[in-house]
Amino acid sequence: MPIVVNADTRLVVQGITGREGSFHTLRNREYGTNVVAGVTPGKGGRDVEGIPVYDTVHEAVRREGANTAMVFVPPRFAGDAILEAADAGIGTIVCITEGIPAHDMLRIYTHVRPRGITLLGPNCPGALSPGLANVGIIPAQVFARGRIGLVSRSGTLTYQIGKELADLGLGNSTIVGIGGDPVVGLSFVDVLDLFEADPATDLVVMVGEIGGDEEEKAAAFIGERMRTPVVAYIAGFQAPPGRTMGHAGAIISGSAGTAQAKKVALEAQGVRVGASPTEAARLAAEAFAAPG
Amino acid sequence: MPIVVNADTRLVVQGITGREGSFHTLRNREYGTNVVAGVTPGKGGRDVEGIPVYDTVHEAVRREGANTAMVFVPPRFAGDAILEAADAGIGTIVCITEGIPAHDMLRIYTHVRPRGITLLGPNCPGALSPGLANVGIIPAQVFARGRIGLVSRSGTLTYQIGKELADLGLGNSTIVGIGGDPVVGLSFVDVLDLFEADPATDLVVMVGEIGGDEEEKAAAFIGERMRTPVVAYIAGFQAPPGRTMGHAGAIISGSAGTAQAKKVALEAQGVRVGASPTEAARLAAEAFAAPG
Amino acid sequence: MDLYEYQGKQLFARYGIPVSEGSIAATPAEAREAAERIAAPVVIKAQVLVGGRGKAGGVKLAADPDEAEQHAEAILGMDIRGHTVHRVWVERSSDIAREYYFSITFDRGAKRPLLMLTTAGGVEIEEVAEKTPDRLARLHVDPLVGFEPFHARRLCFDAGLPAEEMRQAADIMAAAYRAFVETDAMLVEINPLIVTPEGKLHALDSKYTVDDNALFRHPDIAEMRDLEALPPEERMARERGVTYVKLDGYVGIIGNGAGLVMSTLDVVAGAGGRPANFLDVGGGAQADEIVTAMEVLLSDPDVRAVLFNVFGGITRCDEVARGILTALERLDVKVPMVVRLDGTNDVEGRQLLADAAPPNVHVEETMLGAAERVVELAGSGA
Amino acid sequence: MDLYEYQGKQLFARYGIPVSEGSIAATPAEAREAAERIAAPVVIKAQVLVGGRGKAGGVKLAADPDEAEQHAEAILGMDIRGHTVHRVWVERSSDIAREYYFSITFDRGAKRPLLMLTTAGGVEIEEVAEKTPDRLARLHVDPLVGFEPFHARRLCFDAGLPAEEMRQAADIMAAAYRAFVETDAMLVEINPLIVTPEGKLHALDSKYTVDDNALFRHPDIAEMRDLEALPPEERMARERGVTYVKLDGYVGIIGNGAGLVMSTLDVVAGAGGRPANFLDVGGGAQADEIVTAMEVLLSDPDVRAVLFNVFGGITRCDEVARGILTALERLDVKVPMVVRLDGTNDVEGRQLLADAAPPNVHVEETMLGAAERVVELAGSGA
Repeated sequence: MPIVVNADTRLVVQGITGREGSFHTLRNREYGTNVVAGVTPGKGGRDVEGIPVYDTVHEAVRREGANTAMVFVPPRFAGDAILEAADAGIGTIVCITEGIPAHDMLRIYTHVRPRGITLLGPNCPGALSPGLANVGIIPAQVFARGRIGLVSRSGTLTYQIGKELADLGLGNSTIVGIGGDPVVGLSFVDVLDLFEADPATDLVVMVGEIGGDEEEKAAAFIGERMRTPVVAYIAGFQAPPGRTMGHAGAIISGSAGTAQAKKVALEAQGVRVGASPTEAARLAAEAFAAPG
Repeated sequence: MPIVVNADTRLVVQGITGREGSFHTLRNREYGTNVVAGVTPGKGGRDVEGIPVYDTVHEAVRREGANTAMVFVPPRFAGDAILEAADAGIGTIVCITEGIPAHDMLRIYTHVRPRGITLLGPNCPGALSPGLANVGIIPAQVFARGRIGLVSRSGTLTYQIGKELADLGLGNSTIVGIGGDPVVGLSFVDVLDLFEADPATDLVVMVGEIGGDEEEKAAAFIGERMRTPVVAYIAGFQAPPGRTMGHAGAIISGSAGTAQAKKVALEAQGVRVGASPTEAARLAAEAFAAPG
Repeated sequence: MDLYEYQGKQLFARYGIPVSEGSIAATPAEAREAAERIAAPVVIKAQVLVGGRGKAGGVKLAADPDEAEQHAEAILGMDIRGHTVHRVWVERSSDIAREYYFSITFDRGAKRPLLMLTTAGGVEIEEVAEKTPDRLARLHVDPLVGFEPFHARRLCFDAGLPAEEMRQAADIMAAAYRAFVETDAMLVEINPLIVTPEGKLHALDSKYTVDDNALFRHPDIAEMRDLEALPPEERMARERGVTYVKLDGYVGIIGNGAGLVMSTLDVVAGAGGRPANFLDVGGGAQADEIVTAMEVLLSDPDVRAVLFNVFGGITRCDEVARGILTALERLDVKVPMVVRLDGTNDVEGRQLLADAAPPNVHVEETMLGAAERVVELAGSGA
Repeated sequence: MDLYEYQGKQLFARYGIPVSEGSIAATPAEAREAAERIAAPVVIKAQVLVGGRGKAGGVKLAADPDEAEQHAEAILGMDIRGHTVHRVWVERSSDIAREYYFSITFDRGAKRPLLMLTTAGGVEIEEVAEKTPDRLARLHVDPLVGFEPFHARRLCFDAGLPAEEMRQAADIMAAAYRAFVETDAMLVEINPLIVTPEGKLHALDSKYTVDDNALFRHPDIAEMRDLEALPPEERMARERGVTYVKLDGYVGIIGNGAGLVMSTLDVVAGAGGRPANFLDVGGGAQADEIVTAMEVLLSDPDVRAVLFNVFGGITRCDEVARGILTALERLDVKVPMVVRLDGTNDVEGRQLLADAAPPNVHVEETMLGAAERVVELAGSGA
C-alpha cells in the first residue's frame, strides 16, 4: 500500500466551495481519488458536483467516514482548519495553503505531532500515488507509475524531476511534496522512514533546497537507518544569504542552510547528489538499474 | 520490581531546604530511598546533611543522574516546579504540594501525559514500596512488606487501612496515594494497570472517595482488563452534595460522584466493597487467602 | 467559591459578554433608586447562592419604582431553601424572543474544559441532557491549544443556531472561555442566554464558580466572598482557617485527613449515629490548631458528643493529646469526648491523656470501637 | 521583515523592556533638537538593516547638541555595506558596567523558540558560541506551554548571572517572550543587554524580525516597512506583489515555483552564466502577472538576456505564452529571450510563440538546453 495517500484514502476537502478548492477537488476525483465530502461553514447541505458539503469536519467524519483532509482555505483561517481536522479525528491532513504564520504552525505542529497525526504541508503541492490517489495540486500527467519514491520541498521542481525520470522510462510509487515553509508537518526524515518501510518503493529521490537543516538530518537518517538507496538534488547554490527565495523557508541564515552544506552532508553518507535535475534523474536511473 | 518507586529510584527533592522538604527528605533517606540531590534556586552549592543542593533540576539530572523528583514547594510555584522536572527529563514526578490551582494542573497534565511522564499527585502522600523506597510523607512504620497493592485518594485513610491489614498479618508491595485534587497525574486506572503488570502484587485494595468518576472508570477497567483480584473501600456516604469535603476533589456535583454510585459500579464488576476500613481489610484477607 | 448572579455578571461585562444594565440593592429604598436610574420596567432578583429562587418567589417584574420598592421589600429577608436574601439585583427588563443555554465546566473526568450549547435554554441542563440530548451540543477544548474559531462553529452548527446569530454567539463563547481561563473558573454558565426580538444575544443570568486554590491571583474576586451567607460555625471555621462542613446530626467529628474524616462520618453513621459535621485538622496539626478546631466544633449547639479520630503520620499523637488537654482547660466543654489515637507517637499521646484523666474523655483503641462508643454517649447525653 | 533598531526598541518599550530615552532624526537639525530635549550626552546611531555600522563609523557619542548635529551630518547619507543611512536614532548615552546578550530565535529545526543568554555580550553570538560555548546558556520553550519562571531561572543560573540581577533579567526575558509570540517575531535580540553601574539592566540595541506571513494581524508593524531601503527593482517588485530578489549577474531569470527558479539559477551558473535575479511568478500565473514580472525584471539595466523557465502544473503554458507576447507588445524589450515551456498546455504555448514568431524569442525544449542558450545569448549580447 503506497504511503500517505492510497486506495484507503477517504478525502474531505476543507474550503471545497472556493475557486481553487473546487477546481482541484474535481481534478483529484477525476483522477480516481475517493473524495467523500467537502466542508464550508454555512454551506452544509449543498453539494459540489455530487460531493456533499458539510458545515464542520466532524460531521463529514461522522457521516462519510472521511480519514484524510485537504486544506484549501485562506492562510488566516487555515491553522484553525488544521486543528479542526485533527480534533475531528482525521489521521492524514494535507495543507496546500501558502502563507500561514509561522507561529501558528509552531503551535499546531506541537499539538498534532504527539497525537500521531500525519500532517503534510502547509505550502505544499500534496501527495500523489500514481494510479491510486492524488490529493493536492500535483499534475498527475507528468508522473508514471513505478517504484521510485520522490520527496521534495518544492512543487514545480518535483514535476521537472518527475518528467526527467519519465523521459528515462522510470515511474514513481508516491510523490510527496513536504512544503516550503519553515515549519511543516512531515519532514524529509519522516517521509524517508515511510518509504523505507514501503514494499512498493525500491529507490528514493530526495529534492532539497536551501534553508533549515532538514536535509542534513535526512543525511544522518539515511546513513544510520536506510537500506533503500537514495539519490538527491539540492537547489539554491546561487542563493545569497539572508534573502527569502520564494518559499518562506528557503533562506540561508548566517552561514547555516546553504546548498553546499547539504550536499556535503548527503555525500558524506554515500548519497549521490545531481548537479541539475537532469543529472539527478540520470543518477536515479543508474542506481535503479544497479543490483540492490 | 515494585511500581512507581523502587530500588532504581534516584530522587531529587524540589524545595529541599524548606522545613517540610528537608524533614521528609531526611526521613525518606533514612528509610533507604536513594536521595541523590535537592533543588532550591539560589542555594546551589550547599548541602542538606550531605545531600547536594542545585539551583535547577537540569543540573541535578546532569550531575547526579536523578530520575525521580519530589515536589515540596508552595502551591503557587509548584506547577512551575513540575514543568521544570518534566523539561529536565525526569520520568517520575511525585507532587506532595496541596492547593495548586486546578487550571494549572489542567495545562500541566495535558503537557506531561503524552510525554510518558509518570506524575503522581498533586496533593498526595506519595508512594512507598516497603523495604525499597519511600518517596513522600507516608509513615512507613505502619506498613509491612507483602504482596497487596494499595491505591488511594486519601493519606490518613490509607494508613488506617494499612494498619488494619498489618493487624491481620498482611503487607504491601507498593502503597500509592494518587491525591485528592480534581486533576491528578496517575489515576486509579493507571495504577491498577501498573499493579496488574506487577509480579510482586497478588491483590489490590483500592480506596476511593466521593467526587469525579475515577472509581467508576476503575470499575470498568477492572471488569475488562484485570485478572488480579481487587477489593475496595469508598469514603463519603454521609457527605452532602455541593460541598467540598477537605480534598479539593471530594465534592458531589449535582447527582454525580456519590459514594453509592461508585460502590454500585464496583460491585457490578464483582469487586467487594467494605463498609468500613476494618471490613475492607477483612475482605482483603479473605480474597488473599482464597485460591487465585 | 460560588459567586452571586450580579458578581458573575460583573465578570461577564469585564470580558465583553452583553448583560443588562442594573444595580445591587440591600434595601427597598435602594431598589427604588435603582429603578429610577434605569427609568424603565425592571426585574428584582433575589441574590442567593442556591437554585430555585424563581419558584420561591424571589424574582419579580416591576413596572415602576414604586413596584420595585414593594417587590424588594417582599424579597429581602426571604428564606430560599435555607438561604436568607440579603441583597437584590435590580436590572432593566428584557424582551425575550428565544432562550438558549451556554456553559463551560471544568470536566475533571476528561481533564478538559467542557463547553455546552443548546437552543433549549431556560431550564436545567440536566433536563435537556435527558429529554432532548440531540439538541445539546457538547465539546471539549484542549487546555493548551485553547478556544479556536472551529469550536464556536461546531457548537453553533451542532446546536442548530440560526446563521445570523452565529457571529454574536461565537464572540460570547470566546469571551466566556477567556473569562473561564483567566479567572480560574470551575464553572461559567449563562442560562438563559437570550435572543431579543431585535436579534441581539444577551446573558440574562449567571452562574460562576471560581477555584478556591487560585484566589491568591484574583484578589478582586476573593473580596467578593460573602461571609454573611455562611452558617455561623462555618464562618468561624473559615476565619480561623479550619476545614469544616456543617451537617444536620449531633455527633461532632474531628480527625486528620479528609479521607479519614469522611470515613469516620460513615462509620459513625454505620454505628447508628448522625454526624454533626466534617472537620479536618489537616496534616501536622499543632496543639493550637486542635484548640481552634474544638472551638469551632463546639460552637454548634447540636453537638452532643465528640469523636476525635487521628491517625498520626506527619501529625504526632502526643501533640494532638496536648491540644485536647489545652482545649479542655480553655473551653467549657460539657459534652463527652471519645478519643482514638493511632500512628506516630500514639503511645505517648494516650499516656498524656491517661495521666491527666479528664473526666469526660474516653480513650478507645480502634476506629470502629470509638465510633460505637461515641454513638452510645451521644444517645445517653441528650 | 527586519525592523530598524529604533522600531525594535519601540516594541521593547511596549512590552516593558527598559530602553533609553531617544528620538529618530532624518536631518542634522532634528538630531540637534533631539539632543536638546534629552539635555545630556547622546549617542547618534545610523539606522540601517545591516550589521557592522559601528566599525563603519555609524555610531558616535556627542557631548552636546552641537556635536550631535555634526555627527548626524556625517552619518546621514553614509553608505554602510550597500545601505544608505536615511535616519539616525539619537538616544541618551548610557554608562555600562557589563554587557550581556539575550535573544529568542525561531528554531525551525527544533520547531520551538530558542532562548539564549550569555554574560559575554556585545559581540556576535556566533563568536561566543565558538569561543566560549560554556558561557552560553541555551534552551527551548514548548510553544503551547510558553515561557515559565523555570526557564528564566535556568538561563540565569546556566549563564552565571549575579543573583541580584536575576529578577530584572527574568522580567526582561518574560517580556521579550511575550513580544516574540504576540508580534509573530522570527527573531528578538538584545545585544548588548547592559548592566549600568547602578545595577540596572537595559536594552542598548535591538534586532527584530517579524514573520511576513503574519503582518496581516499587525498593521502597526506592517506600516514600519521602509520601502526606501530596498533597491529600486525590489521596491517595484514588492509594490506589484512579485517575488523578486536582485543578484549581481546579467542573466534575467523568470520561472514558476521557488524551487524550480532556484534550480534554474544553478543550472544557468553551471552553464557559465551569472544570474541577475530570482523571480518566481508563482502558481497559476495569468498573462497580466507575466507582464508585470517582465517589467520588474527588465527594469534592471544589468540584464542582457532573459530565461523563461516554466513547468506547467496549475500554471498553463498557453497563458504564459500569451503573457510573453503581451509583454513584448507593451514593453520595449531589447534583450534576447529564451523560453522553455513544459507541462500543462505546453504544446499550445509553444504553438502560440511559433505563430507570433517574435524576432528576439528563442524557444528551447529542455531546461538544460535553455540555460546553455541564454548564456550564449547573454555573452554575445553585451
